[in-house]
Amino acid sequence: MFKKVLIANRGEIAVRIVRACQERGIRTVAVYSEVDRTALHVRYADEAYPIGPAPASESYLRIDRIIEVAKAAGVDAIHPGYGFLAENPAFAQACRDAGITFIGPSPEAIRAMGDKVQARKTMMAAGVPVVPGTEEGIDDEEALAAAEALGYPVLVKAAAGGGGKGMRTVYTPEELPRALQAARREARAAFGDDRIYLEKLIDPARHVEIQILADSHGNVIHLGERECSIQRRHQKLIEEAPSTAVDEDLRRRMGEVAVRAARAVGYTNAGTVEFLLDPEGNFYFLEMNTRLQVEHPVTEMVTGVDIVKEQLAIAAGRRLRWRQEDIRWQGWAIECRITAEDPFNNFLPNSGKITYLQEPTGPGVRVESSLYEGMEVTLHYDPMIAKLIVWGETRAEAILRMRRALEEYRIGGIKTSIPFHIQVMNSTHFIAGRLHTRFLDNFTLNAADQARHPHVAAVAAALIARERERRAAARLQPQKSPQSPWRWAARLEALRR
Amino acid sequence: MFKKVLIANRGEIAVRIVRACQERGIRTVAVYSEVDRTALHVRYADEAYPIGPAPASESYLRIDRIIEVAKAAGVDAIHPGYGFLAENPAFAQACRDAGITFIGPSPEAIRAMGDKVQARKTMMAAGVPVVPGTEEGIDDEEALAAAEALGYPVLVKAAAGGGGKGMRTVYTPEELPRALQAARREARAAFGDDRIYLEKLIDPARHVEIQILADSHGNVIHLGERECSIQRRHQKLIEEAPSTAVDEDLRRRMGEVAVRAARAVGYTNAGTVEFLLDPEGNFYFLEMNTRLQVEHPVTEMVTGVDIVKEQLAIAAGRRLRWRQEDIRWQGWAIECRITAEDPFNNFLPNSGKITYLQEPTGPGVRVESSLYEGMEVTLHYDPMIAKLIVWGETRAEAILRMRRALEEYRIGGIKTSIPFHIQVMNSTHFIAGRLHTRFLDNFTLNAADQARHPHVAAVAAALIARERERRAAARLQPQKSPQSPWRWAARLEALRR
Amino acid sequence: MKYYVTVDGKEYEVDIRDDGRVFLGGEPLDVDLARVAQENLYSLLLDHRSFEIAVEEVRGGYRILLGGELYEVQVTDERRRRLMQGRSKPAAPHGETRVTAPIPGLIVKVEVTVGEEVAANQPLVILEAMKMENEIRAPQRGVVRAVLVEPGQSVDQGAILVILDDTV
Amino acid sequence: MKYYVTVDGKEYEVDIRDDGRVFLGGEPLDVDLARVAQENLYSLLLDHRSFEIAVEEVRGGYRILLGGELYEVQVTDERRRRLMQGRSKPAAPHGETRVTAPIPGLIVKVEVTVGEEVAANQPLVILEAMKMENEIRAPQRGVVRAVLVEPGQSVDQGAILVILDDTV
Repeated sequence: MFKKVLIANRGEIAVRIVRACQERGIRTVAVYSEVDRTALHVRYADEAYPIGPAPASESYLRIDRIIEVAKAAGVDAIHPGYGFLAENPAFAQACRDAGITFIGPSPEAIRAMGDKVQARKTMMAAGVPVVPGTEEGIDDEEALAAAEALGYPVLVKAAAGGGGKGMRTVYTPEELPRALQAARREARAAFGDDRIYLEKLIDPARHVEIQILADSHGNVIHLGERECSIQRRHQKLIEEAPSTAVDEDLRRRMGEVAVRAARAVGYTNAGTVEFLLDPEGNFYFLEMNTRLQVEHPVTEMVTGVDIVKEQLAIAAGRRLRWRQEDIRWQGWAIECRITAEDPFNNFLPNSGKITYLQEPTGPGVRVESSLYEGMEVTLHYDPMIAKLIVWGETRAEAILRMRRALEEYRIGGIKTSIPFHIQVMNSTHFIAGRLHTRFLDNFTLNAADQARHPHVAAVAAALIARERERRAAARLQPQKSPQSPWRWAARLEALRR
Repeated sequence: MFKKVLIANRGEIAVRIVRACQERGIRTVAVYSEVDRTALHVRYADEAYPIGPAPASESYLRIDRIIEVAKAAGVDAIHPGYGFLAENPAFAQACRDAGITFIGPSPEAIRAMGDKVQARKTMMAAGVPVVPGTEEGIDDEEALAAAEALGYPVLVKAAAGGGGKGMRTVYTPEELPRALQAARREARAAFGDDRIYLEKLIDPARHVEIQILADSHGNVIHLGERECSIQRRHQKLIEEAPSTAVDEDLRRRMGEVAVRAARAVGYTNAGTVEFLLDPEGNFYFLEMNTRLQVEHPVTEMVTGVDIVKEQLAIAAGRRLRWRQEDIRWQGWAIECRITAEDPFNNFLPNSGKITYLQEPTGPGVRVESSLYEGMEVTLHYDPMIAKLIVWGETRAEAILRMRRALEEYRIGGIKTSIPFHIQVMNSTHFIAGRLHTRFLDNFTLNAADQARHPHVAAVAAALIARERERRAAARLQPQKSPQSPWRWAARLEALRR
Repeated sequence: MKYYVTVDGKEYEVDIRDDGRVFLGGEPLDVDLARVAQENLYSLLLDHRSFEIAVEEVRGGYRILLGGELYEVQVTDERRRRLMQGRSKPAAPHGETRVTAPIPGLIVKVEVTVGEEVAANQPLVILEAMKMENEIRAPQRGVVRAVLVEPGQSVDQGAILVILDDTV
Repeated sequence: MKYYVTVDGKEYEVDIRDDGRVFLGGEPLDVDLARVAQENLYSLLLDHRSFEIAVEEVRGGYRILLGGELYEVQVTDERRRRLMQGRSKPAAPHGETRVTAPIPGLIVKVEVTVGEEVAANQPLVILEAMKMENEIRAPQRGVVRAVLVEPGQSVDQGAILVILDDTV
């Protein structure tokens, strides 16, 4: 096993990987940008090295600096986390060239799945069902014709895309030119590659993905599905495992196809095969994420498998410890992504200082977070600041537990997506498990629902104003009793009852 | 199901019960002593009522006040937690008289198991093996003779006892008079009853207990064993499930005996039958705890059963949802009790303000705590301030995870038992699972081992002293750059490498 | 002392008497406010209902976090209100709508020109932030009076992007 | 400036130069200390090894929480040390051992009387705290010079219980 691992990432996932390494007795090396000097991943790692200024392009995306630190610190392996360099074949290659193990698939496998159109072709050849669509790099005229042939609605997607960037849904021919333009612009900015392609929009559809583990000895298994249909602008917000739409038979069939997809590109390590699932139970390959996913904990909670530790074992050349038939699923897990976004203002990201923090805990609750009191949330990085995951014996228990944990999660100083999640957990459609990728289109956040206690806020504000006036006065003229008189009134009241 | 439940307790267990109620949609009522006004259980509950001054005898033990609050708040049921009134039959009776459900067994069952000597007799009649011993209430002369007959070493125990109070181990006839005296004094102070009895000391022995669930329809099942051998002065410090000494056959046999013990007193709700287990696999009934145990979470983690929620369901008259054969055990769980005691100074309890708090989380980690930053830890109540529980696929993974979580647990302002737990997790005997109730007699805490980083502390102290001098100077004479020069030296150093 | 508290546009009268009694809109309340350790955290028992309150002082009031919900609250008291009475509100610039950047970001595209008539909800500017494009739309119909940004320009939160004349 | 730091009885010399370089016992170190949000929490990178440090100021130094371990640390610097040199330590009361209460509690029993000779580890007083009895034992052999408590009496932490004469 490795002696020392560098984590080329930040935030909750860097903390997650540090923990997994510590639990296997592996020393950890953190890297950090200037604004992350006191971040949790720096404080929890055994060693830490600066790699540049705040913008990711000058720090977390700098392959040269990270490799330099890896060499200086003498690490055996690098874990890329998700995002940043995780799906960059050049980074995997640079690790290989430096004689350092990249904890993930080979550069070839990343490349084969990274080009979405190429991946579609490989999958079709391997007998994996794909969504009908076009070649990559088509021009506007070709796109118009292709959309007509596929039938509206269609999806415009970036060939180099991922994470919803450069993606647009188009319902009529009139909207298409504008969408193409925007998609190209975003794709160029995000990936330096503005090639796009079209796909038929499967609608209604669920986003269901299969977690894969593949060792370097030819063994590939799957850990079942995750349901990730609750999305906003193609960004997942809530995930669960298992899916209310998947029974044992469908799980087996989707799992087999996912294993076939992984084998088709000689995949090793952990990966995820994403599918669209239509109401008839047909499923179509979307793409393969050649890395750890944000939502991996829900699979861990229902299978008992620690995916990050398995990544380490696989990268170190170990054989998988399970055959497919050893994998069992127990209970239900749900994850809510807590973001620094204002759900009542169009999910606008916001920044600021965490002035107060109390994170939920207790039975069945897992928090993956890098928050701390006094932390500055900046706009330099992804607005996801924490993940809240719960396990329940049944889906109903998991939902109730998630509600409880969300209410307990107190983050002061910035607006977060917590009120949004509370309302989803209370919505009848969610509770009934009737999910599809446009779930949020039909879901209206209710600001009035949200404000359940305005009169309490009013009373509290008046009392606090009064208390602060008194304290200010007391500083000038010290009083004998620090106890406010209305506290005593309350006591008397209680005794009288 | 109940609409509203009062929790007649404080600390982590009150928070635990509040959470379970919230997850079942039950409103919660907290009670608090004067020093607990801002405690977590008060802040997390839906309602809260004061019941008196800090000493438990004037608040948490005041049956009259608690029943009064229960009536005023209109609750259906009362959960007693553990300790305080949990095993007081008068309290269970008072609830019954007030028409409020007591979430626990009947006063009769509590009474039957509460008198330890009476319980021994009942168990013997039911065919449950017990440790050889004497009648209760013997005088010193009888005790001397009985000890001779049983053979030294013997245990002096309080008839009304529990939690190690009034208990003494005696190895020679010379020690006996002093031990009898001390045990009587403690028993009188703690229970108002100074009757004692003797038992043969089974040594070496493990403390292994079986968790029971019994509904009001005659169904009784067990959830397997907990190993609780790591004790100091008969106080459990570390518990785990399963036990390294129990195989499937022994679990079945101990479980059957425990179920028989519960049936013998018409037991309902959750309870625990404690046994001593000798190296040959013989086991002896010790006592039955007619309440929720501190260490219940380890059983929850390996069975997936939420014991507190089952207590609510059983008390509401529901049938058990499982038969014995439905209960499955998965993985391994360990609990460390975090106490406000100084392990390097004879575990002396200490009080103070929590100046800094960061609790561990992440995969497989559960914290049951009522700590918050700024909290005053007083000497009024039990020194246990939190419980840290981990789950692992194997015992080895659980130990490694516990080490990681203990290192992550940062409590500033008071001395805690965390360094003790870290050393136990690193001890070869613990890792090998070679446990017995005198484990700690042969375990020496190593203060030198503990201080792994004195030079780091030295450098940190000098830098902090310097930083504070500078800040003090800067307040008088504002400077341009807030950055300390040695920070930059470090940067340059890093770039040069 | 009477306090006038505005929450989400609704005003509440909270009367805190010197003898410690508290009235909300004239109704007596049983209240117990206790500060929890830090400066900005309180536990409130209101008729024995328990609320945890994290508070931030902001201009003219507080931002209150309560049961996972965030309230913007303005507080004034009877003294200050009397002082304010008689004064008139400052006149808002009539007929002018300033469209501002809701987050800091990079202007990717300007979709309108001065003098152009725009409908409500029509895209005015595309602002890139957090690697996503955000369309900044017209809050109401009007005529573009001024465009204050150009593509490639970085803007701070609150920067004025476009001014609309909505009287035309 | 040179700092002299005592940790668990061992002294370390930490030299912090004005140019920012730091030496421990003459050896150069690569250090980066950063304050984390609150007053009393720091992140220290020492030759790139990462340590989180929670600190409390106490008389003459700090109490430092580091990797789950608590260190009592005294700090002085060369200036102060020069000032102190030449002064002699205050003489400790010779031959007298004061046995104090390690925690607040209730005296249950006094096991010795004045003039009695006691062996090291012999129980002197039984102190009840947290509902448990604690035997307070003689730290060394000696003769009981004074007993300052009696059964039933409550004592604070640090209260003197018994004074031993260990010269006899």
